[in-house]
Amino acid sequence: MSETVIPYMVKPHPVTGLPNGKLGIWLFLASEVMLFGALFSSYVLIRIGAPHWPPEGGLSSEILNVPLGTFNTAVLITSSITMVLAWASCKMGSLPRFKMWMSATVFLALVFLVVKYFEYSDKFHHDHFPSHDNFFAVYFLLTGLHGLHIVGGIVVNTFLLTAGSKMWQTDPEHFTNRVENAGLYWHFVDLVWIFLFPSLYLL
Amino acid sequence: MDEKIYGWWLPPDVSVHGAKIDQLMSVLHWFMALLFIGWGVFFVYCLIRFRARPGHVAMYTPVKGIATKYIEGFVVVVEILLLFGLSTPVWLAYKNNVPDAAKALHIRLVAEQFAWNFQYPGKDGKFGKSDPSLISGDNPLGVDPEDPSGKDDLVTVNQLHIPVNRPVIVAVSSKDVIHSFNIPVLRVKQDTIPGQQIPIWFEATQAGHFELACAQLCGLGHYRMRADVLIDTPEEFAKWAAENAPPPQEEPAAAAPEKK
Amino acid sequence: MDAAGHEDVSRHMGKYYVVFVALLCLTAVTVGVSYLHLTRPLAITVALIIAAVKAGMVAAVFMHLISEKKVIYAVLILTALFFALLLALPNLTTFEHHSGMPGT
Amino acid sequence: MTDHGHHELPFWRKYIFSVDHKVIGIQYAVTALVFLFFGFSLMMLMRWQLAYPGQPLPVFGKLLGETAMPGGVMAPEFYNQLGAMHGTIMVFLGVVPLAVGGFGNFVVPLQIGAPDMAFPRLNMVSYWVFLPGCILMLCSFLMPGGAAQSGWTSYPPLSDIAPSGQTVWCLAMVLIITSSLLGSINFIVTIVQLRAKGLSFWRLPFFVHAQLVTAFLLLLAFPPLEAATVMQIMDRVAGTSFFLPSGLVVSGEQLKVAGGGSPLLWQHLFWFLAHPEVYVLILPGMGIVAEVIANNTRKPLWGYRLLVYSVIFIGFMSFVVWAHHMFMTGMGTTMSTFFQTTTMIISIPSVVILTCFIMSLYGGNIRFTTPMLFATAFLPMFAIGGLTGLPLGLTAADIYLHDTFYVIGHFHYVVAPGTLFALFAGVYYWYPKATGRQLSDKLGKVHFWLSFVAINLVFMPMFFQGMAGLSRRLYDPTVYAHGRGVQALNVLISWGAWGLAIAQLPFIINFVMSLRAGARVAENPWHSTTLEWAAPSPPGHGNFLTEPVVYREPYEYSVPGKTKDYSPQFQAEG
Repeated sequence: MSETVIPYMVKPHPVTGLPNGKLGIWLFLASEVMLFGALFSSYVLIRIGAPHWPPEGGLSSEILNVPLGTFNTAVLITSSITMVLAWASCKMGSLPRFKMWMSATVFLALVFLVVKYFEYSDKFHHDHFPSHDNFFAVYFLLTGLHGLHIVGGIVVNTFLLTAGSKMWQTDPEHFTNRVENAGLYWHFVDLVWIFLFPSLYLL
Repeated sequence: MDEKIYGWWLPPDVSVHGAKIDQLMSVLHWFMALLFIGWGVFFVYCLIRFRARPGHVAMYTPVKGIATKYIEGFVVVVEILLLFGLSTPVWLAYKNNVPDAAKALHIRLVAEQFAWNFQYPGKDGKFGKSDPSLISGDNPLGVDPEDPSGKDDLVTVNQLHIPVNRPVIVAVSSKDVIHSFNIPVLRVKQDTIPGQQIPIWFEATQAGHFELACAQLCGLGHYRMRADVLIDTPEEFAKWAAENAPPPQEEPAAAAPEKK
Repeated sequence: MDAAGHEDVSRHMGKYYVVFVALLCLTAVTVGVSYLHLTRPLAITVALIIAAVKAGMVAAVFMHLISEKKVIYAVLILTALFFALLLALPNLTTFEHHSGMPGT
Repeated sequence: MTDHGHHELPFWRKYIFSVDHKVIGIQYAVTALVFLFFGFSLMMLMRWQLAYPGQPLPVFGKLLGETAMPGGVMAPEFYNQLGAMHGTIMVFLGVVPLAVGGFGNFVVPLQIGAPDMAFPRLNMVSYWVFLPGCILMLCSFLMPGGAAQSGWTSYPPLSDIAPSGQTVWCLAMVLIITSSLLGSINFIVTIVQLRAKGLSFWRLPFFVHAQLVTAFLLLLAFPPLEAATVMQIMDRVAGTSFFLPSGLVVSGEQLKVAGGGSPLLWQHLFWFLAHPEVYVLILPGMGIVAEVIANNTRKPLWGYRLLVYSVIFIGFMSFVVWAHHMFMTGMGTTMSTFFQTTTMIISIPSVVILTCFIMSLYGGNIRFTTPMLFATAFLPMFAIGGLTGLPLGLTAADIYLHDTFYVIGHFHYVVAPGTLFALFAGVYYWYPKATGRQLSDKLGKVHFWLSFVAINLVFMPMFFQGMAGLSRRLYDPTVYAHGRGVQALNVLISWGAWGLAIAQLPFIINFVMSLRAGARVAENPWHSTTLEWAAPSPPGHGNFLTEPVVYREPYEYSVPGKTKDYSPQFQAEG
């Protein structure tokens, strides 16, 4: 840690009322909104431009496995609530409860990835690679990048669960802020999936 | 090539719609020169008058900016005038009034990496269907041989013949990458986007031999993607069309220049 | 949520569970609606409204945007504006009917 | 770097993986300067081919190998590689890192009285994501088929079917974009959260306002290009066709891709970034010019609030003008009129800013130090750059001028004598603060006058080439009659460009020599008023010896009734 003490790392700024980390994570989420905005804009543009969608006929809900997608949505929503409970446990000063809920969140995230693995391998099995047509290209692009963000979330949450939790002894409030920021990121990833699921699977 | 000595300003304009563009360009550049010289004089004046010298002290209280408000107001007003008075009408007039389809000569252009393929409809006035799968060395546009209306179509490479004083509509497209159909003297520029057919129209007012230069980077041959633009008198155009029409297969093709 | 004390957080616990259940129900609803095979524009609007409601709940309750500071609202409104522009302008430009000849 | 504060930090932690914003700022600045000179030399090679098409390059021709320069004569694809890499390196690896990474990192925390950036480790990470991005970008040259060669704009389908150097370009861009993204978060949080006591929003120096708006542009405009670059990588590697329409036939055979994509989608996403990007290039430059003008006219800036409102308004408008780069792609009349109108609107704040700067000269006591020379020259040069944007912004005139050398003249006047002169002013102005030693004023003036003359020799003739209708990016302009008509100008421009390279020698010598031989300076050599001059030169770890407190506006010069002609923000009384 550098010797210089940066003000408002933990205590909120008197005027803005925010610790640095929270403003930082919200700015990061703003840039993520623009990233997924570009992806959705491209999806809309390619879809309107296509003579018919999906290009090879049929319905998106026939090509993509809607029940599995619905299950995945439920998994992510559940991981959102466990994330909030993990943060609440920190607020209420109980590290063990935090560890329980956070492991649940990480577990659910892994379940989500495993389900994605099955979906992807099923498509590869049917020779539906991204190059097959633009429907699959957009599907793999959007869910792929979203999946990468899930992996990023898992890495951060696992860190907070393991090495990061040592900070609980020295500076619990700083640790709680970190959990809150990780939570904000995680809810955002869930929020993106809430839009991804209907637009890809159902429409 | 009509070797023209290119002076400091625009090359001569041989199109109907070009005059308006040149007028906009000169008004714009006079406005820019006026602003730049006005600014420049005041700028140099300030540098000289307020340079540091013994006994000279800077003014703390800012000088009232009445003059600047008027100048900026003037700039805003002129820009609005330029925008809605000159540029938008010229653009809308050019883009919206499509020449009368019957009177105009239709040409289909398919640009490719490093050549321009022009297709003329021939006497029947109809283009033969074309399909990318049929494209080959001697059939650059992939015109369907069985299609009757394609029989008399005339395909030229890197040579654009257009009649003078007659509107021409060119549907520009591309086979591979983005090129740009650009004839400076006709004040015409249109990116050729693969997968799209974009119409561009113009009317030449003067016969001559000019050139077409690709204006969008399209690979290592971009610099030599040149075509000759020959603006012919109606007789020359008819003679050229007759001479180069494809050999008639069954019915003898009368060599009369096509009249709509 | 600033450094609220222990009791303040527990008061909100109930709300989290309510939102959790609501999200699951809305997911079921949106899937259910998709089986009705509505006409395309109607299906899109319904699905987007449901998704927006769900997203709103996640943002407001889980991400505590209900009681957030002004600076965050400013950043988010700015981002929402440019998000809308990014969605609208490319599509408006690409699909505006070209003046002139058909078949373009 | 004298280091009284650093206890026993090992060398690699203090200089290589440092978390001190000043060390990181210098790392960015030096990397950027090296890349600016490298990008410049790529252009000098191109100028040979443009001035003497097809003739072998005397000395360097042999060194670059047979594929690039067969028999010393430049191959067309190598010319395209040089063009694409010149643009990419100068913008993404040169000006942005120098303006935002170098000056932003070094000066902003000092100017707001902060001990360091809000997230020091994130700051270090963003440099160490940026550097591999640069090295990866250079590796693009080593790929079979050469470097990226579809222009710095990389329009598909050309970029989708280009050799493998383009994929490396995309990967390098992803790294550079991620670095800028992380950096912008750091800047915004630092400026919002870590301002010194008494430093309200309206007491911030204009340089900090410019950097704040620039950080928001980077934060919100870069991600769409990151998405587009990922899509291009998938197009090139995974065989998708986001940007490839159906029925493409490339060199005779049908392209075996699914098709259905739209080449214009890339242009929309690219220019959605690239227009805010060009404001990212100019705004820090405007910030530096404001600082230097205020300091050297010894009077407050004229219309400080007007300047801040204008810079914020530019920030907003820069997100809705991008399609003026696409007027010729067959846009409909409604949208082209919309973008033409927004482009005219965005020219107003630039006029306001320029007017405020010129009015700041009025009533001053102007000292023509080297930074002031560069800042003063910025004004007319940026005026030419801005004014020549008008014909390009109006669709009717753009029909003729689009993609000609007029465009090259326009944006180079804004970037070269505009931004680069402002950045040179910044280097001369803050070099004493960064190193504790003064750059030689004599060498500085030589550098200025040589560069000023040479730079106008290079870019002014381009307007006339553009008027003649000469298209840009042509390997050999003499293929065309209008090219032959203005070929003499090409020779003039090339000699101007090589002269401009020689004009940089005094700067390089001055920069390196003054590290040891420059005159030592105290905290405030320029008698300036902003906070960075309260810290020692060079500032140690933690920047300020005592916590700075701000008492007044940023540019309180020549306050009547005061003994000194400057009243620094950090001093209680005059």
